[in-house]
Amino acid sequence: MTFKPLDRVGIAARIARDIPEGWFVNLGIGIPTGVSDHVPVDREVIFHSENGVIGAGPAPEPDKINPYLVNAGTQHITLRTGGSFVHHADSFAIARGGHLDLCVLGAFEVAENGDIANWARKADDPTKQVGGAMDLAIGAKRLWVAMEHNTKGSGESRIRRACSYPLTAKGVVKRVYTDIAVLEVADRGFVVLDMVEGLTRRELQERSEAELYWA
Amino acid sequence: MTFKPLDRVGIAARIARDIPEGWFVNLGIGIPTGVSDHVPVDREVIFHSENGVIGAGPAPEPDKINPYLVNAGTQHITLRTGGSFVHHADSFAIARGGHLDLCVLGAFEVAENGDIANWARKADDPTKQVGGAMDLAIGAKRLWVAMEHNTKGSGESRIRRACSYPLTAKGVVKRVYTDIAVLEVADRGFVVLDMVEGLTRRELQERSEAELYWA
Amino acid sequence: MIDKFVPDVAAALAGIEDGSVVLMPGFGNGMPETLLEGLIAQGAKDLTLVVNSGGRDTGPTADLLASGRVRKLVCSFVRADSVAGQQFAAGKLELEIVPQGTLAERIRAAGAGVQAFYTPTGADTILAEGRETRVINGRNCLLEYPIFGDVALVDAWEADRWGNLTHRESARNYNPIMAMAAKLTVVQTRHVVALGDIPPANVHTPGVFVHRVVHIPA
Amino acid sequence: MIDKFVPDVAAALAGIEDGSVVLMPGFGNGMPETLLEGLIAQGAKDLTLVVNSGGRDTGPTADLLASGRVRKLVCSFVRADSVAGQQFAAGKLELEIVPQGTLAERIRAAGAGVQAFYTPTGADTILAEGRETRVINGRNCLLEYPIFGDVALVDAWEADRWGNLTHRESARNYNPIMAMAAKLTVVQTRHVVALGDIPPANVHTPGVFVHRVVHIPA
Repeated sequence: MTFKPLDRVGIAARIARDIPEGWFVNLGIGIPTGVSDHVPVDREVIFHSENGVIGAGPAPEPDKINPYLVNAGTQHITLRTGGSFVHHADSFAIARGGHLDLCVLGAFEVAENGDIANWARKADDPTKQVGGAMDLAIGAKRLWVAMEHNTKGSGESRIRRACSYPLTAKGVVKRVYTDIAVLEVADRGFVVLDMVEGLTRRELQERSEAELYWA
Repeated sequence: MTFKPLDRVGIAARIARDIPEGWFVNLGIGIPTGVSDHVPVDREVIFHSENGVIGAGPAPEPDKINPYLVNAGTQHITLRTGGSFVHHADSFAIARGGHLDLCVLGAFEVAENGDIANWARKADDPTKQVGGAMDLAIGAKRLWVAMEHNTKGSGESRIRRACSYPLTAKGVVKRVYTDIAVLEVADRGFVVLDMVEGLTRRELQERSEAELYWA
Repeated sequence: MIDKFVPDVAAALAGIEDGSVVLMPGFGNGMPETLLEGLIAQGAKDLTLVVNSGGRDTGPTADLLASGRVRKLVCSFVRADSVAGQQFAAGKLELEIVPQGTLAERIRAAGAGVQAFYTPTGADTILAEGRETRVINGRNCLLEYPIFGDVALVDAWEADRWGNLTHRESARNYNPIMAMAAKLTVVQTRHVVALGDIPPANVHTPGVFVHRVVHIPA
Repeated sequence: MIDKFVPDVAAALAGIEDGSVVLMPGFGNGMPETLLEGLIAQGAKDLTLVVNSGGRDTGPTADLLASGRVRKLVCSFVRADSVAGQQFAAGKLELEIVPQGTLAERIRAAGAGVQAFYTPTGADTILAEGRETRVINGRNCLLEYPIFGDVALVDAWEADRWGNLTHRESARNYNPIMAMAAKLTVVQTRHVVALGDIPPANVHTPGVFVHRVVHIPA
């Protein structure tokens, strides 16, 4: 193998490249949270946080923390000039009402029909961490997923013909950014838009349970 | 006849007597609009207007009209200290969500089961003035009606066994204030709480199509 | 740099197509009158107009109706002797009468992604005839669907380049919820302010709901 | 004269009964911690607690859960290793997991008189098993019912004697909608202000939704 997978920061940076100025974007917890760090400050992208923050900015200097201002991961943030605050129902009206140009979520698995599984590993998972993922998944104009292409331990593919974990939503993922490729979810299935340098088509297919197509 | 019916202002004043401090009240167009003029300023009653005004105050001096501030009848008003503004959906959330202690509406007819008809005289009435009446009627904690006991021309009773006009809402009226009496809508029907001086029970029953009971 | 300001009313209304559903706020005030005049000039026809009231004999709603380009009126209130009332009586205008709170809630539902809801308002009335109902907690309820706009014409007091808005007093009325409910939300604002001038906790309509803004000073 | 201020937490929480549904805001901040401590002291049991998250090992939600007086938890998020997660695993706590936006919308529906609504959120997931669904405009939707509170415990930055409130930055979160949705809405406020000090256009939670206010300076 002569290719080098992206690390989590690298995936976030790769996603940031594809977000144009003016988009209104929600970033999920995990890899997606890092995306905003890689959007240049002179490219105005407005970040939404489920807890009612419109225009979330970067973390404050440690001596300038505002305890009343956190993001959906309850991390301290700042507010961009032009940002505003709404209550929780209005905040989810933004998410569910189709007002987000983009939502980026982490996931366990994505299927070739756009299904996403990102909140539980089995139906009776003792962890019940649905949060706002189901709302964001059905509501955003575009749903992109950021995740490693394969599981850490057994190397199983997260790019599936069908999800094996409980679904977050059906048929909603438009694009997947992994550590080795960028895949579009099209009518026929996963279409490869980009791969890391040095990776071959065959190697990418070997790492993917679903069949891949090339653009 | 030795009794004197109340005029429209008199009905409004009679209603105002029964509104305690602290109530949150919506007043419909017509007789009800006048109720607020008869609540003493030292008795804090908060008036709601459907167009998003909480704490509506009296009409301004002619030289102090604010063109951005009207009530549900689009009359210029003032705002009481402590009042606030919300948008139309939040305003009707107040009305429909059970947050009004009282709504006072005008009506064509009220039935002994609490039905109210106040928006059209027949199903194909060319006038389609439903406005917010149906929302207020189903939503307020208490619905009182202010109207003349009998129609002007033929003297027909507006106090009915059943409404003959299209309904605004079913089974919602709690009390009726007319020019000659105050009636409670109880399980058994209309119960007379008050009459104008000089009116006999028999005279009141003669003017009422529905059967009356005495408290 | 995000800048939602457009130079004039024509640019603000460019592309509005025949057959559009137009959401128009206003309740005694807060109506985007300049945009409404612009819509008449713009020429789109076969419109569905969603507005609180059918209006009186004169005024901007009457002018738009008189132009003959409104096919259907959705509102809570029509006077028989108004332009709308006369057009309806003459069979020239389709009319959907909606209780005012249901109208506001259906518009908000469109903006909030609610696909339908049950309300007791209007159940057991002639407005419920032939409609789907359900008894919930002992109350008869009507099933109501969202009202999605192709265009919302919105009035504001202040606007910044992200489209954050404030509205004056009761001129707020339908403006924030109609802004939420349309594919294209066009704003006329009395004042232009710098980004950040509106305090973040006191934005009445966030820019996320706004697409174009035109400055109409008075 | 309307005056919703009460002298202390005990007076604020007087009368809360066993079996109550308690709405509690908070999302990293904006949680009414003093009232929550007061609720533990007050002693009501067999409670249903509606809150965004089941919380962590420590903190006020964990304390209330550890007191054993919560029968059922309605929330969007529970960690397996939290007090809530452990009580659930041990069969000591009933759990209703609700997607966060649906949770907010169900609370708002209770306040707004919406008797039920359809949403695509959660349809086609295990949360939809055995539930009523309907396809609307080609999308599978779940029928959701309002969450009515017997009590809402609310956090505010400023309050006046009518109960008008402001909230700080993202500490607003569930506070305004939970205030709408309960029979008894009790507020702890950092600051007391005179009637009229909060600009009428910038009240975040109008006093109509508020019943009792207690001043907790810090």
